[in-house]
Amino acid sequence: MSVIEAKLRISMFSLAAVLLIASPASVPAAGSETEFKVAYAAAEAADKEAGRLRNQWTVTAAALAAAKKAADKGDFDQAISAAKEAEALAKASIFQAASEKEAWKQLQIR
Amino acid sequence: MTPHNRFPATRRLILKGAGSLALAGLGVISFRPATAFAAANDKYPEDAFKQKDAREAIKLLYGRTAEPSDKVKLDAPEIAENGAVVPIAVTTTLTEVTSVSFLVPENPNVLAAYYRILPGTMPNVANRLKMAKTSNVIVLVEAGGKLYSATKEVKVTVGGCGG
Amino acid sequence: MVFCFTRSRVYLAVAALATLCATQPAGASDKPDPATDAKAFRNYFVKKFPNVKLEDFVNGPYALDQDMRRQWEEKEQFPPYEFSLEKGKEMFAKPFRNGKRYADCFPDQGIGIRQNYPHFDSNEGKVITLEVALNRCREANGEAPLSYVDDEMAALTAYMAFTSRGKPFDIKVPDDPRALEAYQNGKRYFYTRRGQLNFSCATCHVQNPGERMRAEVLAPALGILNAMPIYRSEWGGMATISRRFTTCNSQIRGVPLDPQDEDYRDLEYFLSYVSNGLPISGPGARP
Amino acid sequence: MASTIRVRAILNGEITEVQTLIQHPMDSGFIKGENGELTPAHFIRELTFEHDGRKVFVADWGTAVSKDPYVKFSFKGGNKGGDLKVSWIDNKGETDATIVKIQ
Repeated sequence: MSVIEAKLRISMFSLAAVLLIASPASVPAAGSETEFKVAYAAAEAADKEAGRLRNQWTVTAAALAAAKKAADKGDFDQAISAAKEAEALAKASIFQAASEKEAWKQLQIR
Repeated sequence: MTPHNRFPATRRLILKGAGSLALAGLGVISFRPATAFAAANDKYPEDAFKQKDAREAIKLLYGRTAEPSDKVKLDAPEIAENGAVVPIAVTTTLTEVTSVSFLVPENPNVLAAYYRILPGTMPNVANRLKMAKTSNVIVLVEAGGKLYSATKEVKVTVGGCGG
Repeated sequence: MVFCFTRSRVYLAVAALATLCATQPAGASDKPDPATDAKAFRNYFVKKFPNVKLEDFVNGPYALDQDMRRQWEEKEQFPPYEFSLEKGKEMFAKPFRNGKRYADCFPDQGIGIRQNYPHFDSNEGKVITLEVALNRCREANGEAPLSYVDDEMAALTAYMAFTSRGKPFDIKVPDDPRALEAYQNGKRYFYTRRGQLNFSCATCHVQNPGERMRAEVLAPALGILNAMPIYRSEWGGMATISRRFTTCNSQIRGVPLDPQDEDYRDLEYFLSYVSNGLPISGPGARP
Repeated sequence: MASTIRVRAILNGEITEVQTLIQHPMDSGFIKGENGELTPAHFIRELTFEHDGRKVFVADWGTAVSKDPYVKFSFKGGNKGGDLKVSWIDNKGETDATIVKIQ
């Protein structure tokens, strides 16, 4: 790990602001197509909102694509899990955009 | 393909006539005078460029091993700013230099470049080479029928968010 | 890898920062003051790198690392952007189908004017970058616009930068609320964290220039645009300012905006302004 | 089409310093292109320098020479205004040549 990576890591975590989003670790039954569609639509809506805020993440798009791919193959467990990850990522990006609205001012040189 | 046919020196000698070929065929390559070698090195060393192993490439190119020499100065960076373009140069105080070559043992093919130094040309060459990863760089200088070398390690790391 | 977020369930490590750290006094700091900003910006880098001459900041990482500087100087003997520069010169001189040329679209025939871009267009109320001006010139003369991220745009801007080498950046923020707003928007963009890595432009180029990010030495933000466009060895080709901005965004896992989006134009406006007084050195070569 | 070869040949005392930059992809054959397939090797094999008809320097290159390759060398016996011919041939049989005056 380079100096900068270490520094950044420390600075970020020292903010005591780590947002952990627990994944739905246990899914009781095999996921259905309907369940997937709901999860996917939610993820897409959140990503669209991030887009409106001009703050989409590439990883969200990647998770959405993975969800679609899994669904096309009929693997709805996988598809739902990827869609939920996409939604979580999109929501994190929305949160980032909202908090940065003011937070950027902390960084400026003055 | 027999080992002898893969030997570029052999192929070069073919151009010089049957007598030389016979000598080469007997495996007495070191008997050739240095001047003959220099005069003969006018063909693209195809096989040497395909080698994965430095010793093998050197053997194919020169038919001999090199000895390290402090008269050969290899100029290369400690850390390559980018492996795609690594400036590397050699200067030497040796005389009667007939060729200079650069090898990067960790590259897929170890031989990078082979320069024929013709009479009147200085034995100083600078070029830019690709390096796949951290590796020694070896420069070989052929002078007066002997082979000298210098080696330096160049660190290569991948690119990223920089510039 | 920087921050191994991949399979972990840590999505974003910024979070409640706004509430935790929002101790900044409101008021005065919110009013744009470009002149004061530029002074502070310059002082920050001069203090951080006391051994670097001011005009040397335009050489980016080469101002900070001796081993890299030697490699660069070696390459500058016959720089890799030479072909692009020549192509740009030819393109610039070649008439459009209507007989007009690029030169007809610019003050001083387009020679030695790079340092004045971007400028604020009071009629339009927007920032006009050199890349935008070049495409507008093409369109006004019936030619299709060039891609902002491709070689032809790089070649044209390389040539125009070359004719301005040594001339200090001279960006004006006129006393016009729209210009101040554009400037402030560019500044906001520069300092705003984005992407999954939660980096702003400033994270790399203000807080950590001179540090190695994996292989590379990060360039200081001061003077960073003076060398544009650049030949990047990593890409084996030329990079326009547009290409540099969009790539930076995707490297931190953010979806880039369209090249020459207003935010990017404002960003270029801000970054150029705070480098006022430093000489144009483009086209440049970078790792 | 402009020449792919840029040459600077400068006489200093009795030594002529020659620098050359050539526009060539120098594809190694080990790198995947945008389509995800390996780009076939495409590289200059031989680069020859002749001064007034006499060979002074020959470069034999493999795939590890950088894109848009550069080489610098110097030789004795050059004269101001003398011709320096530079020519290359690559592994696909493509060639280019140029003649410059020594400065």
